[in-house]
Amino acid sequence: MLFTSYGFLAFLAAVLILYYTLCRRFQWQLLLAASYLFYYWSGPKNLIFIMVTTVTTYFAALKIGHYGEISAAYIKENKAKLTKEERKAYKAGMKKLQRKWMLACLFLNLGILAVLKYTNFAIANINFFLDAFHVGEPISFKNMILPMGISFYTFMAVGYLVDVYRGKYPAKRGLFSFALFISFFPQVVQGPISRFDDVSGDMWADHKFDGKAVSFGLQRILWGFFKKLVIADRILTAVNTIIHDPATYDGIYVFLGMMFYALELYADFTGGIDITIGTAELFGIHLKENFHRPYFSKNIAEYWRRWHITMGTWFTDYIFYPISVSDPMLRFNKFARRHFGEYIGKRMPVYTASAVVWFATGIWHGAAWNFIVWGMMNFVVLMVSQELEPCYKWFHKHFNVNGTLWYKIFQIIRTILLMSALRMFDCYRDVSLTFRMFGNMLVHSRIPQLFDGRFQTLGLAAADYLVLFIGLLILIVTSLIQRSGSVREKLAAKPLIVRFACWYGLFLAVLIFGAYGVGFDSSQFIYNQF
Amino acid sequence: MILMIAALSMAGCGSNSGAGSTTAAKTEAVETTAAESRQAAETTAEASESAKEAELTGFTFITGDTVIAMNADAAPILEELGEWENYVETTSCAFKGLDKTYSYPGFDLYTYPLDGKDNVNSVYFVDDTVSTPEGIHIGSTKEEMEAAYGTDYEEEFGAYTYTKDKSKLQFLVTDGVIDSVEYTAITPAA
Amino acid sequence: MKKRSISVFLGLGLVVLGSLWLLQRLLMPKYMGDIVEGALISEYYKETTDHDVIFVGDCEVYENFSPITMWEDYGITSYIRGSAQQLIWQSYYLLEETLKYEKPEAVVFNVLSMKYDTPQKEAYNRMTLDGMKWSKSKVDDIRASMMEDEEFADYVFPILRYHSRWQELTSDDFKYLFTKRPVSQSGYYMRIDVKPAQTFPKPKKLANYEFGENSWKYLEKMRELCEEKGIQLILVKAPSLYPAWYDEWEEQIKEYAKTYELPYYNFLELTDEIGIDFTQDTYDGGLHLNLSGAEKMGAYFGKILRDEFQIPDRRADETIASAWAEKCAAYYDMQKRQQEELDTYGYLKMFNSDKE
Amino acid sequence: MNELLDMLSDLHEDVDFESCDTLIDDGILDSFDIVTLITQIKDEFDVTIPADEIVPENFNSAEAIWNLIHRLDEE
Repeated sequence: MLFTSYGFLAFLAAVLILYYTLCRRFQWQLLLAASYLFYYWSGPKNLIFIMVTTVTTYFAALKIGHYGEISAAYIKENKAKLTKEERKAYKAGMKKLQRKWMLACLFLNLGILAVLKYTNFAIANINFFLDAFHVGEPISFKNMILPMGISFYTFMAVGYLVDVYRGKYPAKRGLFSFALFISFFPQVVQGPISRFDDVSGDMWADHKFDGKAVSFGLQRILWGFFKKLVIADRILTAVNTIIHDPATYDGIYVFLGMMFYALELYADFTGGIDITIGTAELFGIHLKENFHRPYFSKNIAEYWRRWHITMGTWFTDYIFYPISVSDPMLRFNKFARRHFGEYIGKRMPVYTASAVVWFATGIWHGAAWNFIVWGMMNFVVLMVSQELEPCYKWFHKHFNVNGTLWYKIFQIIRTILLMSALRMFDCYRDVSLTFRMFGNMLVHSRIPQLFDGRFQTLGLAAADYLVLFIGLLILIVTSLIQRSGSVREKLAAKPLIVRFACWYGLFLAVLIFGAYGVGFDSSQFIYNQF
Repeated sequence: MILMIAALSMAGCGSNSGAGSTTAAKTEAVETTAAESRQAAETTAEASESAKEAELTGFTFITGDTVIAMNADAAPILEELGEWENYVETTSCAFKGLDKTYSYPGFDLYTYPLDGKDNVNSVYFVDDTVSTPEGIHIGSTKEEMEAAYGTDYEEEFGAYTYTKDKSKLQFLVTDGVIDSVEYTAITPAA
Repeated sequence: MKKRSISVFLGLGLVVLGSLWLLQRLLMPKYMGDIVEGALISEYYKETTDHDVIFVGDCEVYENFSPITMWEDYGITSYIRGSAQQLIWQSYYLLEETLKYEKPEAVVFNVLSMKYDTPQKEAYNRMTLDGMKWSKSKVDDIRASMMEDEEFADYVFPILRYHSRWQELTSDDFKYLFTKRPVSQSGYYMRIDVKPAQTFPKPKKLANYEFGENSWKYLEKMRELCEEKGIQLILVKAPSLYPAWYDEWEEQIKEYAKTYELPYYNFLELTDEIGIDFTQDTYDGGLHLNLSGAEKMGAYFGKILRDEFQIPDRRADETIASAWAEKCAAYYDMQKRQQEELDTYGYLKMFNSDKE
Repeated sequence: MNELLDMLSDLHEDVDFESCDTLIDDGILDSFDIVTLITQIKDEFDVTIPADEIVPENFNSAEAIWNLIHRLDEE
């Protein structure tokens, strides 16, 4: 069920009322029931997968935690008797046991994800080679069901499991309460990829109705709807027109599509997350922020610390660090430095690790080459800017621009352009086509092309552009206000009439300018003449 | 367009599911399988060839050297076909713009209005003097039909309907013999 | 303090509701321009006097029968609850609703809509349903009429459906914000222009000529409803040359009428008797009659209603007579306006404002 | 301690590592720096810092890092 459907709003209202009235005593149980109902609507079959992940992770974690306790206790008792070496040895032994369980569980759950998500991708590639060498019959695609949010909840489960293994926190007791962590309905659709220790404080606690929290939640949701319905879904028409007909829309239209998509993606994704976080707030549960005004980043590295944060940190904590500080990597590092010299050698482990991370990031976004290439391109850009660091330093030294407003703005625009350009892989969904269009954009873009009539065929009316423009302004202004803290807090301090004007205005904007419902469907052309 | 529909059907309830589709760079709402992304690439390719090409991916009726594709702009086709035997305008209640029917020897050509243009809505055989490019005409047998178009049809009350891209081709069969042949467009309005 | 804050919130609540209500009115289509059919349904509620005959059905009723003529010739009071592509269940529920307001002697149903077994077009649904006042009938009607992509909420709060019309708002939307101008004469949609009938293409063969289950179900319901209320149900097929009325359909209706002893008139077969001249009496080439055609129909059918079904002559009744006097005035006024437009432009500007 | 401070200032000479105790929180040290640091610590002190020790608390200040090294060395 979509967040932007009447169904969801009704569902949410019902759950919310029960939460603070009838089910006051069983709040988290209610949320669990609601989450499973919500998940059931996405397809009854899907339930099996999320249940398997939940159960296996739960018990594996318990087992691992159990061994941890045993070993800790044993060490404590025999602290006196044992020498340092013996203690080390014993610990290592226990760790091995724990690792066995962890790996088994990881293998199973990541296995499920891989099979469901990547089988067809693998087949497609195998077929490609079969075809290339004219051997054998192409394998037919399997129609895999892809359970809603599987990449998200699997990652959450993995994070939890590894943390328990690392002894970051004890394993959760109570299968059902753990099931809620994995399936919590606001975040199961599109993240954020919550960490157990971030939400465990709120999730099972008893929440009494808090007017402020609830109204803040509603405000956040409304803001999300504004971004999604008024901006994202409106500009979507133009984006699709452009990217689905590259032949017609070349030159400057490629650039236009690129920028439109940057706006659409931002509004859609952050809007969705706003709805998610706001919904959770309604229940007194605080999820981690997933964005930190990403389009104000001054370089790619910073951008990736501020965009889809929970995913970035997940990859850093559970892939980048483990790889880059693993023994083989450290040995490889020594080796590299001996053979390629300090300079390269020092970088080898870091770069290898991040290459892996970006490959994973790419394929996580979608089982297709365009996403993989997209990931690797991100890696390249990051490496290059890392290597150019000295040049920047030199530049900043000799031209005293660093920190000046205009230079900041320049950096911000540069970053936005760079990221938008990379995202063309996501737009055109085809590597070679993307490169073609990118080249085309660089070579053939001419301003006059905007006035050659094609612009009118993008599917948006002048009024739409006006709405988009104003919407964009509102986005920018709020982001700027945000720099110095929560906008909602600031507004809450204002007199009632101001607050009312703002929120009711926003509500009306969504209601009227939102791109939803039959009325918006352009195929309903019969209404154009009334 | 095609992708949007795909996305809509993918994401289920609600009317804005299309939004999900382009935002793969972030969400599960769209997990493109290789199959999809390839098909996507193809459709884009097709579209890029030329609009006409795209139309021709459906069933087309050919008379003389005039090619009639469903949903195609009627103007040039009428130009080529030249003088008609009969012309009729029909309005549906409370709807501006006219459905038009042009009768030619052997078949009627129906058009529907969209954005100020008339597009081909259907071609209906009125006698056995005309036949489809695949050689099926009124009087052909069901076997001949299946030989020409295969058995991938929907059958209801002796109406055999083949669907290809944005076009349908329907044969009415009574006791093994075809007594009606009709091309129809799957219109954006419907 | 407490009191004050409460009153403040009440105030704001009123502001919200008021503004939403106003916005909704503003954004809903008014159907006051070239396409007035959407305004037909709601006009019924302005009626001051009861009717002895109620028509239900699509354009084949509201463009083919002139109630005014039936009044002038026979003193028959009738009203046409017709709407664009009115489907049979919509006819049924409209009738059900109408019977809450009055109890006519006879109900006339035009059988063409038997051919539609499923909802056809969202736009037509809206034209029939938006005009209805809220009642159980309307709820059931909506339920029966919705297409897959429609939401019930869109009917409860039409603003959800029409919100994007802010781009298309015209002066009409403000002009008719609160009160609409009448567009029909007792539900009759008047056209005085003439376009001779065309020769229509050979009707397409159908795979299945059987009317659908749903259609039959609602015809049954309609018949039963009339029976229990002691109302005479009359089936008719208006003399429209297109869309085609197949013999196979004719047979099924005849059969049904025979089984339940319902009167059924197929005016397509009576056109000579009625005196309809398809070079003169149609305004769109034979799909619908124009005024002169509709008056001939009125005269002919009125006679049947009087002679066969003893529909009384109400001209003696003061209140009714005065009410109908107004109706007649409006009727002739409309005729005059159309005549003027016809003389000045050569076509009816009021229905073709965009035509040069 | 001094070797450590040298390592750090190799990464960012413009930071005063003696006093600063928000190296992670303020994003002064990014993941690259941390990994470079860990590899160097491995060489210099022969102490392996496992991934699960990479948490802000352990890297926010030179002192924190120093303590970490010692703790791991103890075990």
